[in-house]
Amino acid sequence: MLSIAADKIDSLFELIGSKQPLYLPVDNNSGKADFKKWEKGVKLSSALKTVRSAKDFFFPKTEHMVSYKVCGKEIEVEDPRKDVEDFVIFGVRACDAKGFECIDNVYMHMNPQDSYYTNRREHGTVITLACNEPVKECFCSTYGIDASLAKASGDVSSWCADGTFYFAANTDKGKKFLEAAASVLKDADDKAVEATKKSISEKIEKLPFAHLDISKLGKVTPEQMNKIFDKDNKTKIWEKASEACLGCGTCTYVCPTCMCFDVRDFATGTDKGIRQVRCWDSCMYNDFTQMAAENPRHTQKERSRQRFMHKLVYYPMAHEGLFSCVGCGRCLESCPVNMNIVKVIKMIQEAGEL
Amino acid sequence: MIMSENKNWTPKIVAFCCNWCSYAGADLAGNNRLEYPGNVKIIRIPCSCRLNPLFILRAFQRGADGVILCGCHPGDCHYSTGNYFARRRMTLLFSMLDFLGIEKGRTRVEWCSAAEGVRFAGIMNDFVKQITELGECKKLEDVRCKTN
Amino acid sequence: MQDKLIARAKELLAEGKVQKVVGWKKGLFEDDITPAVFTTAEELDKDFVFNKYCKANLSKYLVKITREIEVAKSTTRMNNTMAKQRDPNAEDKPIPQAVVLVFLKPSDTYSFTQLLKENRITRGDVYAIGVPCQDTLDGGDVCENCKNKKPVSCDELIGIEADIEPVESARMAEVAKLEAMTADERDAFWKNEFSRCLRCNACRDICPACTCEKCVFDNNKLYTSQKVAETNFEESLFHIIRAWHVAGRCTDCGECSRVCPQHIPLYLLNRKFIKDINEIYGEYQAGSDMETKPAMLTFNAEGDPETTIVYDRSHDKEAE
Amino acid sequence: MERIGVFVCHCGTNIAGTVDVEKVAEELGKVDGVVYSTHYTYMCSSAGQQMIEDHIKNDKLTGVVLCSCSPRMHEKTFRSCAERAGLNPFKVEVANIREQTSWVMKDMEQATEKAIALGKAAIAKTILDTPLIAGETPMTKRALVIGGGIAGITAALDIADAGFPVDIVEKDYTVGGKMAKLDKTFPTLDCASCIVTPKMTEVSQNPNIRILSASEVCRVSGYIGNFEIDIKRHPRYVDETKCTGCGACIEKCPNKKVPNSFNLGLNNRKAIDIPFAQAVPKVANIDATYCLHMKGLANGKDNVCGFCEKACAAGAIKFDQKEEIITEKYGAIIVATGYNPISLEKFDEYAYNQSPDVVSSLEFERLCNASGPTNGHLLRPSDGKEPKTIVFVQCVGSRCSADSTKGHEYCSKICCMYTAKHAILTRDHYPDTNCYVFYIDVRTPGKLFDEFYRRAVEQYGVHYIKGQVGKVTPQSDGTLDVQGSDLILNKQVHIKADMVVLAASIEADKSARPLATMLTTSMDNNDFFLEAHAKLRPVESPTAGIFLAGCCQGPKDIPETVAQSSGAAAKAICLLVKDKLKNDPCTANPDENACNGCGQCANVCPYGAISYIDKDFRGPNRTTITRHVSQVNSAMCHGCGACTVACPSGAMDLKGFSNKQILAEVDSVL
Repeated sequence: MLSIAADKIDSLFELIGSKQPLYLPVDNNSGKADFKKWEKGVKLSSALKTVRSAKDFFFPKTEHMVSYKVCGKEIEVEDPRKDVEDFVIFGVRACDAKGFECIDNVYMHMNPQDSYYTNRREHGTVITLACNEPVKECFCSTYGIDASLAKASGDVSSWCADGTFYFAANTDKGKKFLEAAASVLKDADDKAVEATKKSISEKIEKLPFAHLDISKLGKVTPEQMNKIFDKDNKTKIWEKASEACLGCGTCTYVCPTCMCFDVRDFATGTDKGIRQVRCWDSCMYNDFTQMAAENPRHTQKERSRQRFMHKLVYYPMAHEGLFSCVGCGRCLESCPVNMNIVKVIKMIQEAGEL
Repeated sequence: MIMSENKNWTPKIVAFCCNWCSYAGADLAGNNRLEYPGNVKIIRIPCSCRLNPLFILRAFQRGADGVILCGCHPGDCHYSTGNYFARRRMTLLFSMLDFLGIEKGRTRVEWCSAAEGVRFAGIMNDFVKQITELGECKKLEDVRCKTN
Repeated sequence: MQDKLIARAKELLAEGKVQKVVGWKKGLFEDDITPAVFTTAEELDKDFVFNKYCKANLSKYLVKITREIEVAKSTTRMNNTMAKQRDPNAEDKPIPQAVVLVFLKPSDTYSFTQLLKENRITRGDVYAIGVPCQDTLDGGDVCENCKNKKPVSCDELIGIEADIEPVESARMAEVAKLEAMTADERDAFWKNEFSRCLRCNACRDICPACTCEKCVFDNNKLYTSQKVAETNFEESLFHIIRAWHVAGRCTDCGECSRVCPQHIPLYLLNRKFIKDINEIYGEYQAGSDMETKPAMLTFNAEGDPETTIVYDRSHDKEAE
Repeated sequence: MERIGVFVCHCGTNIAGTVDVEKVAEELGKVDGVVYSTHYTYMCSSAGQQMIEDHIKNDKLTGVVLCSCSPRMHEKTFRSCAERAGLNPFKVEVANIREQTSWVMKDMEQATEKAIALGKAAIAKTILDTPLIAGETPMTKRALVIGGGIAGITAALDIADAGFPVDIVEKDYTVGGKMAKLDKTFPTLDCASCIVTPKMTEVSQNPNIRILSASEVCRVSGYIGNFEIDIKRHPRYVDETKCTGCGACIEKCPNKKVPNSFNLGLNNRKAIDIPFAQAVPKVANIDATYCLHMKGLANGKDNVCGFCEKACAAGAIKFDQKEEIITEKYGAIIVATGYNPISLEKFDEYAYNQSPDVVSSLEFERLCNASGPTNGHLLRPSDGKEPKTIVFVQCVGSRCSADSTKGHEYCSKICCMYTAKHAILTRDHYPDTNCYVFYIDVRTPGKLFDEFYRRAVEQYGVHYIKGQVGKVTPQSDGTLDVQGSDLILNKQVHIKADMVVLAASIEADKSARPLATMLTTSMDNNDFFLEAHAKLRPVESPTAGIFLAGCCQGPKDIPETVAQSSGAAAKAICLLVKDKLKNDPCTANPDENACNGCGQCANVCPYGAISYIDKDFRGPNRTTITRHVSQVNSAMCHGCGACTVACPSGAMDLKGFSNKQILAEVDSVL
């Protein structure tokens, strides 16, 4: 285990940040925090969570995929892909780190592989940071995610305890990072870290949603599935869950596991060709799944059902019980109408069925 | 890299002209062989009230450095009231652009009749001069459209 | 107050005057209140709340709910017509009638009126009760400097007077502060604000003035359709056009900035338009009545200044 | 896939002298969608046009781009050329490389570059051009004239003369309007009645004209060529078809105390009466508020009075007559609602309310008129004596400051002249009566007008005082003290007058604004109807098919009114002679699926071309939704595009200048 005094942390950032891009949570002028590229003078935020999750680094809001240009009868194709330079993200929370796993399953571990995503993933070193002060919206423990980082998370796990940052490498990339930072780090025992882990675990146990009942979720039988899609489904969960929904994309855009995108063409000018770009999309939008004839999801009810069912049922069924929700609580904080996945889980619990 | 240092830079200007007065005024400027720079590109619209703010923003996005709207003089609109609406709309839009920090003077409205060929050429020369002084439009550019 | 509202809602439900109630519903914590539709006394007793966290402006929900009511009517009418075509003696099914009760805070009533003015809500389908805004409502600048204290277009008022003098507020102070900056400072200010924008559309989707059947940014038939912004031009474009489309229609309810997950002060854009309209074309409050035409739908041939007024009156420090 | 042909014109050396036409043709030939590109000396020549036609046919072109002179010059030429070759004329666009390029530039390289850019814009626009077909609407060959004054009469006679049926809707019991009330007309001093009453008779005898007196327009729907109008006919309690106008009923009527509105209340009439001897239609009318029988009926008694009924040999009296609404279709409408003098109630300083001897000019006309209350003897209303001193006050309610709450900013135009007339007539008939005129300016532009005014001053000795009257105070001896300022002598003056005549400002008739709302035509701030174009279309309203005559459009004198009326009639006739109306296809076009029904577009339409309909839309799961959506009447739309910008959802677009087209042009020129 390696350590550095909290008041010296800037020297670590300088050491790393001067060699490669280093991103860390920084306070912005709206009173919240966002990941920002390190430069001299940039201070690590004390906020628990950034507004946007760390998925941006691997799955950015928009991404230039390819360009076309017509020259007479010829079409010129430009591929903007090139190797991303190595970069480091510092201060990722356990929930966000788990979120990468959810996206990896789809973009990296399935065929075909998403080369844009994989490229970034391979070059990014993730340094997680334990959550000393989890808040009431946090419910990562429901999914067995450990915010105290007792379980390895990211390439390097880190803790801040008693005015000192502690680091432990989990992967080769992590080891390389610690080696590179060796000059400012010193060896330390794990006593303070263990105490912090314990204190975090105790705090988490006291959170209101530490152990939401998700026993009915994760998988459903075909009969249950039929029932969910039956028009006369009496439970009305989805009507209730969606009645206030505005159909905005806030929840999906702040979510660490939402990974849907749209591909759009942008004409840069008559002669200058077409730029194909992918950008985040949201299943809450009314043009999501829009097809030539119509959109099979007519109302917000179907769209909400899709979102929550995907997170809590469809995704786990396809990925060995892994939920596509990491309990980060961002949607609890950001939803304009305060409708969120915890409320839905509770509704399902109360209704006794989906 | 810094484009404004480019000696060859000349401003790109889009002029939206209403069909009945200003476009005819431009024609008259031509008839009288009154010169104005070729980087003023005129787009014909039926009336100044046809000008959607989107067209202006689109012009800036695609690399225009200045946008000017020319219509009939107040009271002379072919459709009787079109330019009054245009005037209000553009006042509010320009004020908003100013509020967002876009340099004043990149947008302009001028009333020019079909008889004012001299005036039309004068306006265009003046506007080109003004935009040349302001330099390249940076605040409303879309970097994707600047390449190439 | 909460008990009074519940009691009145139950009464109206029991009398059959209304079939649905749009109100605020208890959340997981004290402050995460969700707009909800109640149909029974039990639901009201169980979940209806009215406290200082009931910030949501419910008027926009009426667009959706009254449309449901109208769909039921239209569908029955259509089915009756079709039945008549098959069998001229077919009996008409009765047209289903329904009324929804809504609770509106004074400021919300302006949005409601504006929606009525624009034919987005069928008036007959709504029973509107004006309720006071909770004094401790901590909505920041938007709330503190709210001008719309006098309820309009309500069928009934509870706990609030019909005639409240409009208060003169310092609501334009923040706008004026920005106006006093240099153009470059303003540019930097907004670029920084917009750079955080996620394009989640929360501002648009909560906005009671944004009720287009199809928003220009979603309509793939138009050239404007756009999702997440790729460049800062696109970030600005969305916010300029959105502010433009609600100019003269925005009641200054401030929902856009309240719901912004990135805390972008979008209300400043709307207030800028309001300020300009008031200063150049005369005081106008959207949604204060059903008749007055907003500034951009009318003109004064002689009285309107030329567009150069923008620059003449600009407080820009870079004196030219 | 579009197949565009590009034709670059040299225009002799006009273009080719400055623009490298060969290069333009070559570069544009490379643009996506272009299948043929060429250049030629004179595209507009018959050889050039033949060339275009041949290529349209042989190369199966779907669009044609001309790089030539201004589209204002030859767009029509090239469009008809395309049409001859079987191509929709609206698939032709012109890039202006002469007026906007070769003629305003000297540098060949730059000019060529600009020509290419403009050509590309035209190509981009053409690709997005949709073939447009001009619609046709049938024409109802009948005109409606609203208002039966001299303006309405003139217009109706002209239209009837052209062979079309005309209805005149007049809210009074007789046509003739204000002119029938006048005594003499300036500057010729011929008798107004002698001119207008033959016209009235002509109207009543013209088989093409129907007079609907005591009637008002109460609903308007439809549009040019196809207006549908509801006309409310107020009861006059006399059957128009039976009444012979003999006057027997009037003789027998016992109630003599009914204010005579024709004489502006200066004297009384009977409860049943004919407005004046030459009234058209010459039919009696009963004033229901004064008629004893009618009052009796209201109290449940049916046996009161009824002398008129007994006296009428024709059996025309109809106490039970009811208001009636008739609906008619018209192809064109002429609005001639005229004017009224401003109400003088507000002008306390002139003591109009305090003394009967302070009269308006129109009242003065009646006092001078042989058929008036005094049979043409100028007598003071208070005591019936001849006035020895008369003060005329000009500009009462005219030319007020902008913030005035009482009057109008505009000049009423006719007051200077009729006041000179009044003064001359007075001095002519009563040479020992002194006439004073307080004026701000004397405005006499018009044929023989200034000569007339000078006659008043020089020949008739009328005292003109430049200045305004501050106060008129009735004195105990029955005279009026007129206190005014003489700006030339720069002193206050007091005149002891027997009568004061106020030149009351002309106002649009009160019925004009509600009528304008029904007709969806525009009005100015003074409630005068707005003309389609102040200079070029002064007799047309911006709303197609509606024409303006007389003072409803602004203050005018009689010859101007008559001239405008004939002009309006000519415009209406131009319409009525057509069997069908061809519409310009470049009109606004709403996408009803995206339409919110919010009404923004209709608010800015100067032509009233936008209306809202409730339309059924099919929704998911077999549902129907009736939505309020906007609909553009292409016969009324002129294609300005104001609505397209007002529409927040982008549902409104303009054919021929669509959003996509303009954006594509912007993209191309940059």
